[in-house]
Amino acid sequence: MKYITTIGEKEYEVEILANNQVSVDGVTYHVDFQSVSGQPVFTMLVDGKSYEAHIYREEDLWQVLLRGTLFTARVEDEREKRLRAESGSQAAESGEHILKAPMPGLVVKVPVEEGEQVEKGDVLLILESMKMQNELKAPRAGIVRRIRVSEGDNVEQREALLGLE
Amino acid sequence: MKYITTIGEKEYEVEILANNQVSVDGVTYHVDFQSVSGQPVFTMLVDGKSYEAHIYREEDLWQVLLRGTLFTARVEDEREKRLRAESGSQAAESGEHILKAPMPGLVVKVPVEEGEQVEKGDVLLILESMKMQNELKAPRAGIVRRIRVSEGDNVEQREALLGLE
Amino acid sequence: MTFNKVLIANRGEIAVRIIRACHELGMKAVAVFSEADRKALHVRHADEAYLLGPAASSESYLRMDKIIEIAKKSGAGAIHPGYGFLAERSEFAQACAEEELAFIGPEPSSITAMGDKGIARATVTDAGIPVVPGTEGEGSLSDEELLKLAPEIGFPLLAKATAGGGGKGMREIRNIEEMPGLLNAARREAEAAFGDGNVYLEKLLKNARHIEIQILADQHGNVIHLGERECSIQRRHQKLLEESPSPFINEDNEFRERMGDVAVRTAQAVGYVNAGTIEFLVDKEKRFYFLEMNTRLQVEHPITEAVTGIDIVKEQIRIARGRQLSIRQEDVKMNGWAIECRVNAEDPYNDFLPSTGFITHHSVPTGPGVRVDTGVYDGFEVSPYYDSLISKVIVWGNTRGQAILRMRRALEEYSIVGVMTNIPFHQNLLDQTRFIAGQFDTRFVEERFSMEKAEQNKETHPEIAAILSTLVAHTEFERSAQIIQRGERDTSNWKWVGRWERMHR
Amino acid sequence: MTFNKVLIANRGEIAVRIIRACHELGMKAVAVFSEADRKALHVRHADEAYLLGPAASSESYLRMDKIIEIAKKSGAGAIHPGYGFLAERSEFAQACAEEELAFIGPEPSSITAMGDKGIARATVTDAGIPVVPGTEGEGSLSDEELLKLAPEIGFPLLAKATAGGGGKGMREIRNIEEMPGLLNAARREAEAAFGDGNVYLEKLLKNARHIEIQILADQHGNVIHLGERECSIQRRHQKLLEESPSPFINEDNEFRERMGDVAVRTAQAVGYVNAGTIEFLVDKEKRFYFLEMNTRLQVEHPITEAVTGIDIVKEQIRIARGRQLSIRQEDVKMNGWAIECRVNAEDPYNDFLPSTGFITHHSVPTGPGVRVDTGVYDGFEVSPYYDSLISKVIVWGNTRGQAILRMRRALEEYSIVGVMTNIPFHQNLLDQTRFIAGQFDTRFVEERFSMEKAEQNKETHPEIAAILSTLVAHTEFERSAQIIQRGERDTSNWKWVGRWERMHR
Repeated sequence: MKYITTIGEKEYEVEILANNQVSVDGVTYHVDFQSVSGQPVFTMLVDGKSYEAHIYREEDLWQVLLRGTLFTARVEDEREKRLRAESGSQAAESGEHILKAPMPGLVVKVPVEEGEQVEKGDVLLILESMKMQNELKAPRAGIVRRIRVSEGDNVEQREALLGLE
Repeated sequence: MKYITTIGEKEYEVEILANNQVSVDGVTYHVDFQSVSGQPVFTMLVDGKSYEAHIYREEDLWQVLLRGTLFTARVEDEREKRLRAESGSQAAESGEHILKAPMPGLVVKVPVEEGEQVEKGDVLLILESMKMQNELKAPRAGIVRRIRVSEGDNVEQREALLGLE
Repeated sequence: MTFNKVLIANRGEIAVRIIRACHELGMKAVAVFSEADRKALHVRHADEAYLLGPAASSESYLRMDKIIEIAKKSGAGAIHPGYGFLAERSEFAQACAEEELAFIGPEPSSITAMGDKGIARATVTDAGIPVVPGTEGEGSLSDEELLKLAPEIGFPLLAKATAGGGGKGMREIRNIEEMPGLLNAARREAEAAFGDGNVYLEKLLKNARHIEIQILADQHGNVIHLGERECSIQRRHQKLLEESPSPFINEDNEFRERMGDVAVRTAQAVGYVNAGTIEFLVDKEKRFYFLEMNTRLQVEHPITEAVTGIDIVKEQIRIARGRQLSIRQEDVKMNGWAIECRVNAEDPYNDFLPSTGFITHHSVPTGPGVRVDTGVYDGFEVSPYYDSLISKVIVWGNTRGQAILRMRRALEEYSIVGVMTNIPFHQNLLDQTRFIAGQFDTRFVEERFSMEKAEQNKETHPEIAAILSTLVAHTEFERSAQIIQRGERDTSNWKWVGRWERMHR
Repeated sequence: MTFNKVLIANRGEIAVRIIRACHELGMKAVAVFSEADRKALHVRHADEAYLLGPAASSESYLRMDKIIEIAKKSGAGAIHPGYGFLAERSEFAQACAEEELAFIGPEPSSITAMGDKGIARATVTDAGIPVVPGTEGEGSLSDEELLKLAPEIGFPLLAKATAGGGGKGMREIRNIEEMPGLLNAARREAEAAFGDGNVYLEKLLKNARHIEIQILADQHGNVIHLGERECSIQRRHQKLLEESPSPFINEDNEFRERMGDVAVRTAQAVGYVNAGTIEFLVDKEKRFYFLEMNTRLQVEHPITEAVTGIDIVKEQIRIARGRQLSIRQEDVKMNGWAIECRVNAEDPYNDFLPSTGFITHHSVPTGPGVRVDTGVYDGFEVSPYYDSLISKVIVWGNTRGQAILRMRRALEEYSIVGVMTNIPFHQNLLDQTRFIAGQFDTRFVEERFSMEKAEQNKETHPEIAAILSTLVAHTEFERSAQIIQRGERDTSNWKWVGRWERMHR
């Protein structure tokens, strides 16, 4: 089975072969890959080197925490990649980014208004949780659309807060 | 629901009442009983006192490890208890005790023979496991019957080894 | 006072820490808990435990009346407040005294004297102790008055909440123009956090370190100090990593003694009893200025325990029982080096936003020289109601270098699944040349550190991550294909459950 | 020799311990493992890991050839043997030397000299060191010869395997009549355990203590000792609990130095290099006799680390690299008190029979002064192939009393589910008056202790156990009733899986 796995800007062609072998960009490795007691903790021996990682799914991406570094990986087969590439080129321009609550909390402030132009890094909302005031910032420039919460609202984790167009 | 719970020689009449109340031999306690993250670890508050215990089932008995002491409890409703009392009085006399392997291992010696009279505490079998020679002793006096293993046999955990009549 | 049962008016790791001290002294420990904490470790480890109320602190851990009532009912003779919550509320200490419960902490008057930052600064100034130049001890000043005083002190300045702590109601002011707006913001935040909108001004020292001195004082007039802790590694005025000794002081015992003497005098100036900490700002020229006094046990107390061998919590209890200190100043020896990393449920890759959820897996580092203080375990929920501290990893080594190496291996062993943690932040920090060289001030993390920059020069293994993610994705894909196939054929629920179990074993 | 990568020829807690030392020295660690140990902690923590073979030790951890081959292949420059397995096989040390791999232990000649108990006794006697009277150094004696010598030494006697260790091939002989039979049994056991049926006789000392001295020796002729460990708490010659210092020696520094000097001389008599331990029997009159020397790291080394602050494994590696010892004798200070409890997978309520199975839950005690060394974790299988040691709990306290109290609270916190452990044994032992008073000898556990007796005088809570067991039984009963009901109605597998998950969350 052949996959294209993207980490950051770099694409890796990963092929899963028989007999515990995996090839990455044409180089073949002997891999002993095991889940540790059913947890998202994995141990892998690659040609004798021992690695341990925590691997979680986050929507259609994989988060790999390996030796203190977090990698975000997209794993696709060739068909999936082609499909995404075709649809993605349009979506990137017109897509609305939905800001979601990363944790449950209390909305203490919404310093932006609908229709307002914001820059990357501008504070869109302040959420109080775990005795902290947490600033949720714009991941990119855009125009604020559909603010769905007001100051004083309690929100759930992953609740949609506002859109950025 | 009313139960008769036997620990050692002592019987407790335990009744589970409404509103987190339990009565033991007529005395009522307020009980907050919780399993900790799905493990056989339990936390219980009894009138404010905090207890933590590991509780396992072993055949028809419950093993309760509480503050460093192991209790073996039999929990029955009245019907069960009556039935057991009736059948038990005969069984106790004629019953054959089956010695089972407490762990997997290698039979290194069977120092008894079929038909031999043994006393409580006599060594019936030596089982090697975890780099130790473990002596399995007679839990009571009796006559050895049906030795099912020989020296050099590998046995599984709980495998029947011999009978004691 | 004599007592053999202690109520701990707190939760989390510090409640567990105090229960341990009680048990090691052969005393009973009474826990209190909110509805969210029924299965928390402090409830499970205590001898007795009583419900306070709903999850919100105001309805549980801040309910003085209920806590005192439970203490009386359970026969506890003393209350340990831990840190946070009621620890620095003089009215709570007062209420304990009135109910003849030993408060394991200072007298209410000491808490009051140090609680108002303005009064505290005036008090220690009177005792001849240097403070950072500012509007100390002038009571509640209006914006107008502050604007007038500001140029006299000189910019940059810090506006700080009079009732404050923990970075709340604090603003940096660079010039007179931005001052009115920032004062306004600071007052609003202070009002929200402490119910008191008063602020004062303090000169912002450049390249300063935050170094604090642990003191112990008994009821018989003995006051000693246990050396310093270096706490300059902060982010938004929240400490993240502490060490003892300070690499800035290190072998300069004469300087250590000078700071220690001043700390002891500060405690004496307010008739202090029990454990406390005097925080100083120290500039490059080794001038030091009183910042504030924390009239309670601190999060970072274990590093002092590691280098001195003194159990601070046990000493606190001894002191509250009226005993003499078990050590004299000349017996206090700092041996080796200790570092503490605060492990918080927050995402260092996403602006340190807090992370909540169930901890499905918690495997702590162990072995030589490693201590972990925590209140969580497998299956525990990190809720949004309380602070984000999951645990503290404390290591001891013969030298600072050995302690750093040991901390690295401990963090590498530490495995927490279910919430994001700042462990990668600590790992990156411990790799920084300037950190290793001990060259940092309180602005280091905010001004000179970023996760991205730190990971640029690190040997990482993206191709291994690619293999891992692909294998997990592949396994998931194969499994779901299989489940669909099986689901079509299989009708028995029981078989299903069995399979599910095997899969997740 | 210079090396930066170490192969650890062992498994379990000691392999993990050694990996930690390597990492804290900035060195790479190479693990080897049997098929049963693929997911063991030492494999997971190592930088590299290679399969040796099937589970049985003879096909894996005892395969010298494979281990050396892996060392060469992986570029490891040194091998640490841990304890057990190949640690005291001089031919392994020799093979390492021939392949130019540093053996982190003594020279082959020292292992040989101390490995044959008869030769060892002769060697130290020549150096003027007292040994327990017996047939020392007379080579292989026949039954006839032993029967003739026995009355000269005097009964009671111990027959011990010449190649022995760990209580195997050992028999107590009370009189000449039972001697032939017991000799026979001892020879048979020795033959089975060590492939050598030779035994020797030793006088059985009454009321003796087992006290041992840790030594360190570098390649430059420096030999120091790190004080003693008290190891009299044994069962069938297996140590269960150790402490340092010994309550029998305690403040008698002059006696400690005398034993230490003899230990150093013993090491010097065989040109010893690296870490080793000299075991003594000590009688009531403080006469002490050489028992044997363990030419390796010992299970109980952490208690010495706790009181001296010296990392013995790091020192071992330093020594093997040709460095000088980092401490001099006069710098060794014993500070406070340390106790170790060995936590074994065995059932103290059933004649200490070993217990195997999956550890479904493993929550270790933490907090001040507590160290846990272990190789297990949630989901790990305790297999019948290897020894039953799950972990070691080591505590440090200012005094012996504080250490005992701390150990009690640590054991109370310790939670292991899935296999039976001897934790209740330790808890009962720590409550014994004679133990607390420090009045015990090597026969204490077998002759003066029983779980039943210990629990007679203990405050237990049978009525609480009754409530708990009834509630669990009741819940099970209700649940199974519910499952049957639901099973009738419910046809969707997916809902089932969801429910099962929720139930087991």
